[in-house]
Amino acid sequence: MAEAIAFYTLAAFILGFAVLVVTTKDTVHSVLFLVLDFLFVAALYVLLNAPFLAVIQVLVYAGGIVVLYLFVVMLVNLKRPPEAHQDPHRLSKLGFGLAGAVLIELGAILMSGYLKAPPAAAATPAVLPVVGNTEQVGWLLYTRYLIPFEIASMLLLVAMIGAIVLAKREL
Amino acid sequence: MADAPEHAPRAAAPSGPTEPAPPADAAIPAFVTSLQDNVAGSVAQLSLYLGDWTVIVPASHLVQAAQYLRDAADCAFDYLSDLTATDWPPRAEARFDVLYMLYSTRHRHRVRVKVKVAEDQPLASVTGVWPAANWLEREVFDMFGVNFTGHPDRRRILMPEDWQGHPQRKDYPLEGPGELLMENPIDWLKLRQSRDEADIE
Amino acid sequence: MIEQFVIPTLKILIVLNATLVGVSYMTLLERKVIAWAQSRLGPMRVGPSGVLQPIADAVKLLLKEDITPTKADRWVFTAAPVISMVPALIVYAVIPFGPVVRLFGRDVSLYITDINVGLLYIVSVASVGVYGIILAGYASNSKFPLLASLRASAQLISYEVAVTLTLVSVILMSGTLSMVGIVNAQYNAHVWFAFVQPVAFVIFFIGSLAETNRAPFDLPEAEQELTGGFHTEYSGMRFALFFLAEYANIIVVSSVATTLFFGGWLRPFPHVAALHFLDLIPSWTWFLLKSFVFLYIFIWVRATLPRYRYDQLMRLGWKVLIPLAIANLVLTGIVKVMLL
Amino acid sequence: MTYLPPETIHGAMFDTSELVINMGPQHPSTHGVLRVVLRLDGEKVVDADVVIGYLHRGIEKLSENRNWTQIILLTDRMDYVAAATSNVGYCETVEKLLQIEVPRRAKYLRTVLMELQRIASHCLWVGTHAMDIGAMTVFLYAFRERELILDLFEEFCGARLTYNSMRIGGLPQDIPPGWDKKVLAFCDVMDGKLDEYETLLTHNRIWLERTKGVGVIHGAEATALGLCGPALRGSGVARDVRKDEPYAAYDEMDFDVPVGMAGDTYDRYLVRMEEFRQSLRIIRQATAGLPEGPIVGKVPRLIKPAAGETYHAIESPKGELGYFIVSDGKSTNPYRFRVRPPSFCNLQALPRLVRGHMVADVVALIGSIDIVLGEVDR
Repeated sequence: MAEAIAFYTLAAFILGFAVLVVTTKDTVHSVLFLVLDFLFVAALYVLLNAPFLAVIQVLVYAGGIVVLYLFVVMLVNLKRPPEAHQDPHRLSKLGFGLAGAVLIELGAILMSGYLKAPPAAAATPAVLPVVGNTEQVGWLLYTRYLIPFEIASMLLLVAMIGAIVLAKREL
Repeated sequence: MADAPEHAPRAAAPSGPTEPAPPADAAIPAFVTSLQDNVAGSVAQLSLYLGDWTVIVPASHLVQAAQYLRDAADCAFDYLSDLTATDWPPRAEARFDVLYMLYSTRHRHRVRVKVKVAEDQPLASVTGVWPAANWLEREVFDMFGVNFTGHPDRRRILMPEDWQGHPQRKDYPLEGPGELLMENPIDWLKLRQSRDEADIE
Repeated sequence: MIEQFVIPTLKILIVLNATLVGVSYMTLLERKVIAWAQSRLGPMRVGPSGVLQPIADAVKLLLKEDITPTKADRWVFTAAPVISMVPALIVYAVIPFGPVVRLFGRDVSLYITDINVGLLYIVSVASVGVYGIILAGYASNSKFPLLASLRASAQLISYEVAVTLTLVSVILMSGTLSMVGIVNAQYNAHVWFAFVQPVAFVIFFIGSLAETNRAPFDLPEAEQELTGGFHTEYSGMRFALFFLAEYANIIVVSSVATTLFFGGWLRPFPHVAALHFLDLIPSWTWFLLKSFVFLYIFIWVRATLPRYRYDQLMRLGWKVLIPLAIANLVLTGIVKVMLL
Repeated sequence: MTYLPPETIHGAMFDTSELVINMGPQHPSTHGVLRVVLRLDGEKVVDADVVIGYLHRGIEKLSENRNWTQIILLTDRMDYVAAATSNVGYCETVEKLLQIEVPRRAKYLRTVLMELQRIASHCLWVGTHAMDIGAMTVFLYAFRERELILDLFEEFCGARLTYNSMRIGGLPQDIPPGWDKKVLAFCDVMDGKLDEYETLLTHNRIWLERTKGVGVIHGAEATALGLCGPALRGSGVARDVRKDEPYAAYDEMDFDVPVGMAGDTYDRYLVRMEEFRQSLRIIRQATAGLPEGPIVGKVPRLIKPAAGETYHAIESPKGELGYFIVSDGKSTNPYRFRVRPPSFCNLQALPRLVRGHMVADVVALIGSIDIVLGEVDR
């Protein structure tokens, strides 16, 4: 019972802040709401008995990535000349299309999850050779999800080099 | 300072500095003779007082003479110690003496170059010869209103940008722009504001 | 009931109050130590030898006018000091001041909680504290604070990388992320980690100087360059919050350094029987003593060294400390695998 | 989609605007009311404009309306951290105009006082310069020693900052008994303290990084820009008025003129640190060889120099301090009184020095050229 109350309160906050992120006019405020959103998501992880994920969520997203966002938002001059946004709705069709696609995709996943019996054995190995949240995450990352993990890290490396090449005017 | 209160002219203001010619037996230094020989007409007068040599150069020859004094091997005046002016109001045809104190870090000798200019007469800037002249000429412009031409950045330096008049002139009152400022600053500000508004209109 | 609610609440209250008092007295300590280093006396007027000075300061700051610049971003401007103060305080939840002791017939642990990701918790909470500085600079709508907050964010993010990498080396040594676990690991290893991880310790120390904006890395608040840094526009209690947050952070990093590298509450040579008489001193005293040494060094460094320039700071961080930390980490990993 | 050359893309994506910040006139490290308008690209200084005049009191104009003795008091207010030096410069110029001889004892004492003043001024410089770069302890150490000098001055003339300690033709009064012993004792103290400063700075890695290669200016350019004093000598130009055009008793003293090589902030620092030692050397010589005799020359009751003009320069702690004075021979005040302020001429080089450096270097460079705004603005 207590858990349910906590979950729904957190969920309400998460959704509320998410709405504020996209509706706030001031970009810096918007980024701040995003940070709050991340913090509440982290709280949700705690509720799920995954403290490691919660901490990483705060460390990486709230403490790392969004700081850089904020940095960029503060530095870039957001007061564009008026001709830059003559038609504020010019991309709205595309936006609605993409949102619809995501919605359908989510629905499909949820439906399939509900329709099929949960593949209990496949989702998590019945017994992991380690105990503890941190250890389990580590174990799974380096065994089952090794290839996606490495691909993700390669992707990040490529992105980093790309960013350096773009930002550095003369190498 | 057009609208400053009329200041009584100093009793018997001197019409110019004494510029005693060097005594006949004084050995004229090499840089003076060299300047005389190489830049024709650059030495209008020569003076020696208390061991300071002063060369009076016509305004038209100033930059040429300055260039020569800096570059010639026997002059090598590479250091402009000071640049200032003196105001002699009775001398209407050439009110200001502009003085250049030169020093040579190589030969360790000094000379003073003097140029006489009238109030609105343009005087070529020597910033091209000695960059050090930049601020010094700005100060002379600020304080005396000497009309330097070819200066890269001719603004007032010590006084505010919108200041009227040139404080170091002899006819500029010591108290500043009138007693109103001292006694009643607010009225003075109002007066100034109304004057500014009149200017805008 | 008592175990679940009363004791933790009591502990939180004690730690919170002790921290706030400690932080305010840290300011006095700093003023006194620097004064002595500079052949002065420091505060002498309020109370005997100035011991009541922090209280006088607090009263003064509370009574001061709280100014918000006209064109400031009002909400963010108000929130920024809070954002920097709160993380500095909640970090104390996982700092172990001592082991489990018997107190009034009960087993009481001398820490608020021991979560198994304690170290990561500290790092992540500290990383949120950066917002306080960035937002303060942004919300002031003034050029010097903005410049300072840009410096600060770049500096804190850069040095966080180096510091976190050294922490990983320690985790490799201890095999746990729990703060209590790390102390116990040092007990079992018969050695403080500072002696097996000297490189990590040095990098950690330099990094913490930078992360707490202390000399010689105090560029975000370099008053000679940026007037007051990110808190130029702040006054009264809001300014005091920044000030307190900075000192709270110094105490946190001192405690963390003690826990990770100097055996936390352990007395020197816990296995040497001849030194058993040292057990008479309570364990938390050892912890405080060790932390105090760090605090002193922080102040000492400030009194001695000039300040780095921005580009030099970045160069030191990215070209020296981070590669060193990575090399140290890899080396630690290799040694660990070889030995096992 | 049309092809855009890479420069255009960069321009569009990373278009950064320059930040204009106003350093001063209220800023902790502009040493007074200096205002520097900086155009910044990130932390890099693109251009700087120096705005002065906030402390302009019209000392030149005032002096043209005061009698010759009253002006000494005004010269105190120019370089107020080395007031005695300004006094001597003025008095010597008037003595030159009056063509009077100053007794040797007065000359020696002037030398001692001026060198003490140089040490006091350099103490203030090393303290504030180090403070600007973040080393706060040096500041208090240097002020501690400056205090000793102020005590010596207080004993000599009763004032601690604006001394009014010279008279035309000599000194207002002889030194109190035992004062010379105290000066020598101070020299011994100062020797050890200098090592203390140097321990904190000279070989400090951070200090070296902050000062080496910052604000490099080579000899020829420095000369052309009119830099003077230690700022010029740091660029390797051995120009010291004390050696080149000796005044007071400097022609009888044995001392060296330290010069730098690189012309950067560090060399200017080293030059001044060595000047401390040379000053101590001069003080020891002058105090030990202090001749007996009168302290004032034959000065007329009414000071009224013959008509004429002259320029006389001395080496103040900041550089060449020159006085150009015109007397009309009739009135009891100078017709024209002009000071060649070394700080003014040194400050002129600041925009040139800071261009291309970081914001943090601006304060280092302001400290490195050692200005006093009282003298810049007059």
